[in-house]
Amino acid sequence: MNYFLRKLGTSLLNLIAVVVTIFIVLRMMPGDIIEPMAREEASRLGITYEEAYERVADRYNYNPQEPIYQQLVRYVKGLLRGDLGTSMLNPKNTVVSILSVALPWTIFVVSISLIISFILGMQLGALMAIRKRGIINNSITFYVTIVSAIPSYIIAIILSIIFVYQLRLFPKSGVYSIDVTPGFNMPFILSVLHYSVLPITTYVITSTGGWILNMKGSSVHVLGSDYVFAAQARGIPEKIIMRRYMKKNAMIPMITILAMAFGGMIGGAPLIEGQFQYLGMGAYLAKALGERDFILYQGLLLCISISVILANLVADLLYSKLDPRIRLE
Amino acid sequence: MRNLTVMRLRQIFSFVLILVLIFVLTACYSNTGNDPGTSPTNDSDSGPVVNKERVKRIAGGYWPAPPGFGGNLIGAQVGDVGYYVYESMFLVIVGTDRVVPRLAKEWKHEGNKTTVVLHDNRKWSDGTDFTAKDMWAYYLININSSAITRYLEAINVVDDYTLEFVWAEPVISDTQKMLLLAEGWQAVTPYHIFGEFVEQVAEIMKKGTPYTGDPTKRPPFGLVFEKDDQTALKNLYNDFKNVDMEKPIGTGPYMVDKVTNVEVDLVVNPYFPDSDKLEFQKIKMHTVSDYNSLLSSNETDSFVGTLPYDMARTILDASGTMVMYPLLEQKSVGVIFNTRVQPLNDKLVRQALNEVINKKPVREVANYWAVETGFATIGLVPSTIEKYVDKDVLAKFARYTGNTEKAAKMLEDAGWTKNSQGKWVDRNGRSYRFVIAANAGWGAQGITAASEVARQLTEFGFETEAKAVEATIVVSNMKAGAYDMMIDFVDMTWNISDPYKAFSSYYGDITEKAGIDLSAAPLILKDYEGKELNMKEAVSSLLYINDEQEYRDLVGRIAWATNDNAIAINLYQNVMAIWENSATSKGLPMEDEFKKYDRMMPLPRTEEEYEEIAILNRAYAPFAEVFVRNKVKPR
Amino acid sequence: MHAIIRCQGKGLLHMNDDPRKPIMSLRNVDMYYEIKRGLLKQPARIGAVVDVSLDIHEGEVLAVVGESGCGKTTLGNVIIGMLKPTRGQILYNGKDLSQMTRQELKEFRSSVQLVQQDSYAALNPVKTLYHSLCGPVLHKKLARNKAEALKMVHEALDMVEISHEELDKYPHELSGGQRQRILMARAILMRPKLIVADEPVSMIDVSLRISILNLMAKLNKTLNIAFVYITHDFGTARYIARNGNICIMYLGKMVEYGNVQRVLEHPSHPYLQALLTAVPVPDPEIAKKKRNLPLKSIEMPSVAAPPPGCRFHPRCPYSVDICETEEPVLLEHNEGLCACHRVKELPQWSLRADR
Amino acid sequence: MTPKNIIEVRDLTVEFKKPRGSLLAVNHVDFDLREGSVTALVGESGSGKTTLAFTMLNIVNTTGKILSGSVNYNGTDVLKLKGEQLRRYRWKEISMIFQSAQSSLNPLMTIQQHFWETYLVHEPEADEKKVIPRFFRLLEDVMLDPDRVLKLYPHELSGGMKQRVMIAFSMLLSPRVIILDEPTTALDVITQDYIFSILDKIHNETGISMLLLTHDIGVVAKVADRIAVMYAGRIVEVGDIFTVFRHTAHPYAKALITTAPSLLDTDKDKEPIKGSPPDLIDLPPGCAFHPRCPYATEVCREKCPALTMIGEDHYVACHNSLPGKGAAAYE
Amino acid sequence: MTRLLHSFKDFFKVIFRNRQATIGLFILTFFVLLATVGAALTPLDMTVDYANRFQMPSWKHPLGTDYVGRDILAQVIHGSRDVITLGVVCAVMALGIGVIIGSVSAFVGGFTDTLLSFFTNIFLTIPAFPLMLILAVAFNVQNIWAAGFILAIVSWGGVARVVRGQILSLKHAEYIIACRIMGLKYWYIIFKEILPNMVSLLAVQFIGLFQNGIASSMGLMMLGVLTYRPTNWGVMLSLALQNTGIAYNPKGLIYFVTPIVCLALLQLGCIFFSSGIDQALNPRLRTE
Repeated sequence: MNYFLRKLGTSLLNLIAVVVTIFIVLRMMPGDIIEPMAREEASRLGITYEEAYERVADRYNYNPQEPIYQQLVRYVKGLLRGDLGTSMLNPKNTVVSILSVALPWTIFVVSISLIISFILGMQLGALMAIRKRGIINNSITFYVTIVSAIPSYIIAIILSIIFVYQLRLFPKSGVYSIDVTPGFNMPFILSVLHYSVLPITTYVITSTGGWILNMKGSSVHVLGSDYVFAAQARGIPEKIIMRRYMKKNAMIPMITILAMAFGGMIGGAPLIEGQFQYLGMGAYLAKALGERDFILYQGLLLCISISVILANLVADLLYSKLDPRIRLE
Repeated sequence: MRNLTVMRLRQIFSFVLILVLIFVLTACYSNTGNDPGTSPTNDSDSGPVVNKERVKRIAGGYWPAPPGFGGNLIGAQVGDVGYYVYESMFLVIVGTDRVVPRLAKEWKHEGNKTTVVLHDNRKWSDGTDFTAKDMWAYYLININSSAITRYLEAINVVDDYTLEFVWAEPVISDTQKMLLLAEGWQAVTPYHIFGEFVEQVAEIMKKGTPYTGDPTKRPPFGLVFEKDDQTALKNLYNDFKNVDMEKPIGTGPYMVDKVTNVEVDLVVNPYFPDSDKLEFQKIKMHTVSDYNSLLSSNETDSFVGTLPYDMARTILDASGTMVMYPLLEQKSVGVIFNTRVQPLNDKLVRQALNEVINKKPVREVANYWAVETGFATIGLVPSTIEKYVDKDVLAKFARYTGNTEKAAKMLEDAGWTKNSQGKWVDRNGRSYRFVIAANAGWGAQGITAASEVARQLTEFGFETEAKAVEATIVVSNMKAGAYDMMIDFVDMTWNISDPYKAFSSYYGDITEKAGIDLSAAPLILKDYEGKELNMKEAVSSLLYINDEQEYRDLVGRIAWATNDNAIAINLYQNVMAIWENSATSKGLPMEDEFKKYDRMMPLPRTEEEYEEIAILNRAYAPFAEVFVRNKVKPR
Repeated sequence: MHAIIRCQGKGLLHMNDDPRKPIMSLRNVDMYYEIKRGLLKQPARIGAVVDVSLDIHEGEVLAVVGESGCGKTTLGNVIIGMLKPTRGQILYNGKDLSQMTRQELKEFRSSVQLVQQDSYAALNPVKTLYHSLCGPVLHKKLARNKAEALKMVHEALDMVEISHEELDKYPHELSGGQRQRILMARAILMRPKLIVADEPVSMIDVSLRISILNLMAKLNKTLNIAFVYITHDFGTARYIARNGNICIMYLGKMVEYGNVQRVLEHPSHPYLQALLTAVPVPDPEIAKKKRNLPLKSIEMPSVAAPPPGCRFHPRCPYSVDICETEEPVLLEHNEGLCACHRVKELPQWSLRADR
Repeated sequence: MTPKNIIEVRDLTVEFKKPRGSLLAVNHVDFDLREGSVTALVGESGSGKTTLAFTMLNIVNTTGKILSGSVNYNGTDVLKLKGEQLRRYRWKEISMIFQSAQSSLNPLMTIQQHFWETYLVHEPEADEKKVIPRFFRLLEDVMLDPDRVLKLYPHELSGGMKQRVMIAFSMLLSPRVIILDEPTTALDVITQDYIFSILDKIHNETGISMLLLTHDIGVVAKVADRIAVMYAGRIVEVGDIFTVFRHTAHPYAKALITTAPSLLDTDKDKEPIKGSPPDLIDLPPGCAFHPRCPYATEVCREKCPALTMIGEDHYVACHNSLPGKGAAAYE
Repeated sequence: MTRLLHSFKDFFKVIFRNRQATIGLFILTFFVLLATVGAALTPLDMTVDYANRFQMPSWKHPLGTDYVGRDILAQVIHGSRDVITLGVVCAVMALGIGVIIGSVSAFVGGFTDTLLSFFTNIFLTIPAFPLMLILAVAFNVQNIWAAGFILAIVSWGGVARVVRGQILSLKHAEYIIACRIMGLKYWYIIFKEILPNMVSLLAVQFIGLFQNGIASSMGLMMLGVLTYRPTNWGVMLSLALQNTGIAYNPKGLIYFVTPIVCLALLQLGCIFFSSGIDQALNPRLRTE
């Protein structure tokens, strides 16, 4: 309990710091984001620049000419009310409403990929630790090396060229087909799967390598430990040793990496989701950036940072749940 | 250990197999899951009719993902959907500036009054009658954001189908009246839904007091409001925009059926008069993710967008049925000089630099089909100059041909010399380095054009560097004088290509980028007869000239003076491409010449051709006009 | 028998006057560690060394013996000045360490050296021995140039019986015994007056231990360096400190002090008695007959929460009520010092006794 | 009456491949473990005693390879056991207490899970409820509170407790031999003493054979009744504890026994063994000890001495220690 | 000096003993040569030659020409200069910031440590790539230094954490304690005792940062937010995607594939080389 509270406290502090940091970074923007829009509005409506400026700033709950602390107060007040501001490009879209549409898809894709790549990585990593030589080992090593040399976005490009453009097997954009009704029905589920398979594949291909390497290292370490040796001396069958001794112990340090991997994947989303036009957080991040919609960007960035903090918290809790040594502290 | 690994391997293998299976299965799903009717087949058994479902698939059109999709046109919440769902009182075909009536039946200008009679057989797509009140509602609710209100005294609802516009003094010319009435998206606010807001605006308007100040800064309807009332108006406008409607309610030929964040399905609006005559039963719109692949694979029937030449050719070859129509845009790209710095403050130098640039290679890399112009910069959209300027005047315009020898001579005449490194030095022995800024938001086009210009200038003897600058700051930096030159739009209008519009955007925006502030000091230029023109005043006087010859004369003088002043280089007038799929639609323009040009069509040769193609472009004229006129049909 | 010990509030107790002056004196030294336990809770205080007073004389060998967790290593660190005691004074040549000038402190840093238990960890693994030994000499300006430094290092190597060729090797290329000698060499290069040796032989092969101990004895004799020998092994303690004193620690407190021979022959404190009975002796006839002193519990209490009163009482077979409430002080007993309420009443103890 | 040997090691050689070359951890060793005895195998680190012990369970590290020899347990060659047979042999017949009791338990399992798991794999039919009393009894035998200890995780036990748990654990399947690999190195003297008294009690009650690996002569003297001294992968002296201590024949064994500083010491200086332990990858020819031996002769440099009997139940491998000469030769 | 030369020789001896590391070293050397010598020897002509676009490989253009007829090989070679400089600048800066913050944190300790660790943690929490995107826009990158700085800002966190951990553990290493007992000065301890122990860690970190910096910068260029230099591989890739219609246009394949292959090779080189570096810089592993 104490452990949990302490972790929660740290996360909260972290969260506050992240809010402030992101806020400051965005206020460091050179020039004035409102300016081009105000000019456009002024010329379109034939009103004075000052008037247009005030109008636009008012529309976006943002005024860069205010002192920074006042802006921060305004922003934080909005945050506490659950108001992250309004997209600059589409004043009617609140950031929260965009988040509510985009976040579930990203979480869906990332967590499914995380689970698949984690399972694969654990299995293959353990396998590599047991068998030090042989074709399987060599081919896994080859795969890991290649995958770690090619950035994920290039894999996304190649996959999309092959499967989307050349073979035309997968859709070019979107998260589900317009012909299905969202809800718990088979066509919808199939459609969601159909649209998400390529992003998931990309994530799985790129992140499995890291898991394999980590798991292999950890497994080799555990295999060399005394308790595995002792278990052999006790006549425990290999199968049980692998499952209960090696894999479980080797996986525990992986849990901490889990949160980091989650952060990394979500961080890479703008490129991957952008490539497949899978309209999750990443695609919106790329879109917001491309259109210089900084308020939306700020909201999205904050949201994914919060997800990373939460993932860290969850990983910590998971860790304490799995490792009896933590509970005592 | 060995047995164990084999067993483990089998486990992993089956896991991977399941994953691959899911991959393959979902891949197959695409072939069965898609609506078969929407994918046109070239099956010969079905005879000449291939588009049996009579669907038009359109690529493009940004609309926000739900929940942002609201049924309200204002604030662009429905994107391209608006072109099919809403109608306006009039529409203007950009480029020809022809005004076409839509909801209006007849109209009449009498002194300071214009009376418009509307069709009486129109209904909103929810079944409610469309009346003059709906029109009136639009102008009131958009009191601050509609350009016309600045020139109006009042709008009166005469009866259910008649509106009366009262113009403020001095009364603008009839042409300008028409353009203002037709401009933008008018007349589309259902009173039966937003009546509450409108009536409140009307209440507040009663509290306004007449304006007496500077006529160029006249507020809407010439009314001045207390601060509280102003805030109330602002709030009303914002509240109005934030009303969420599930689907838009309009009077147009189609209405929204289904929406996702990348697709919208439109079906025929049953309340539209002659809706039974609409040939396309359904419009499927897809936001553009990768137009390239959509076009190559014939997965769309219509798209508007400029592509590099090779890509266009590849797409046409890959698809086999797509047709590409290039169409001149009402804007041209050029290089704006910063006239505050030496030596660009010297008109002669600017003219010489204009002469240096060979525009062909620039055009080839940046916008292949674009049209080069011989002008420095004229303020008008170049393609319209012959329409507004007399031939004999036009002959007096200076032309620039990319003749570097001539340019060198021009500089030498001004006292410049070339130094040992082949760089130009001025009378004081000073040499110069230039920086051309390109808007990074333009992507490769901007920077390649800038690089090519820079290369030519450097070759000529002015060391020049091209630089991509972040979109949010490039303009303000240029206005602050941070760069020597900037690639941007020069002679252009955002919508209607009327000379007044074109000049007023030039003498405000472009001049400011060049470092000339017209509000600080009047800009006086000499015309071809040596007569001095106060540019700002001359431009605004265009608004009130009813006499055509007088109008043309003034336009010619302004354009000549602008060209002579040469604060920018007009590189080319932009061209955009319009793509149509001949496999699913028939009745497309120049249908009999597809073979001749291998479906990469030439620029429109006549005004008719221009108009035919222009209305295929949603940005030029509401595209729905195509279907209403029943020209393009499903094949 | 040469020590001056100040006992709690009872003034200085003069034990057999020593002609040699003490180079190092500890006066009522406490060393508490604080361990943080979250934001809200008070940090836990662990008394690793509690109220210890000691004198170390020139050329003396003092053995500090105790089980793991008794605070002997902390005491060693306090003596070399690495840890600043929470309370009490440390006097070097009669001067308080905390009030020394820079110059004096610099001298002190040279004069008191440490030889660690883990000889591999005590040498920088990425530096050759040449760099590890010459570097400090040059840096401290003990030699004027490289050649002189090398000469000094060679002398020191001769002293610890290591051949000069080993200088170009890395630590991992030497055996444990050699490394331990190098540590000795590094210590004597600083020309120390006192070396604290923290279990220097416990990680070394049995067959090499004696030679290291002999080396220490040699350094003690020829260079007149005083040694504080920290260990848990009575055998080596007795061997190295054969004429010196021994100090027995239990849970951060000193429980017995006196001449090695006398203390080991006639231990006064029940804890020491129990300890000695448990020590295996390399003679099957004696070892097999030996009986242990029956302790009440074999688990040592936590240092963080030491028992009240006499810290040994929960395990002591002789404990009575007073032991649970009152902390015993070090009192003179049998020519040494012992902290036990019942020291006078305890039965005689003998190593070879078959009780 | 010749006592029965429960384990007979014959001509055993175990090799480890290292980047620098191969290393013979056990070099043609013959060794007997008498039934019901407590035999101490003494040697410094790297002398091969742990490897020798591991071959008795037929678990040699992955890098190790048995080149020759056999380990006979009750007539079966342990080294030839495979798969299920081997698995059942381990712990059921011979159990082992490791040097690092701290780390020889799975940190993620409670003590009860350990006990039950091991029991179950050897007695697949077992019923957990019926076995628990047995766990209780075993833990009570080592003076632990079974109720509490069974529910604990390894990290929640102190070092002494853990070692006692390991002793109870090793007795779980009533094996006939326990190998104790330096069971008390990390422990305090008092705890060490206590643990040996428990082992002593168990030995007295069950008559189990024990093989104690240690480098501490004191411990040997206290616990063992036979002693075998190993040096550089070979056994150099074996015999009854009293005989070996009183009439030490091998110079290395002699040094080991006499130079260990002890409580009993007088204040005499001791002469250390010169030199340092041999490099096992690059062993000196002949007797491995000759470079350090004060009595080495020409023959020691050339020929490796064989283990020969020099008295009743007393064997030594030294050229200069002929029968009858005994240890007196060196004094 | 001879000792230094000696350890230098040792270093390469170990690298060459490791097959992977040798390959890695060769690849890296190749690219460094490409960026220095190659770029100096190959003239870069960015003139548009529209008529000769999409040419197949020939003697004149060994890798053919791009969408406006410029030689691809020359672009790749000159691009490698930018790519490698950017990677090095990023790695040096990130390492600098990380080492300073990490070591100050570890050496000073106390509140400073808490504060700096917290600060580091923030940068580790905010996902790197999106932060990098926004910084790239915010700083309006105009040159390689600014680009490297942006990459460094988001990647120093890991270094700081590792350095802090390493120094904390080294600080309590017994040989450091021995130095303190000998009364050696702080600078001696830091530079002569601690630093040599961190060389291999820093080298591995450096390569990691270099690798990461290159991959991320290319990602940024793909999204069009880093400075436009048409020869940079990332920009080449983005131009290939935008201007050649690679999905259907096999003519642009070489232009598209070349930067990818170069990137993958460079990354492989880094991975391989860093696999041997720990061994080569650690005397214990070296002699085994």
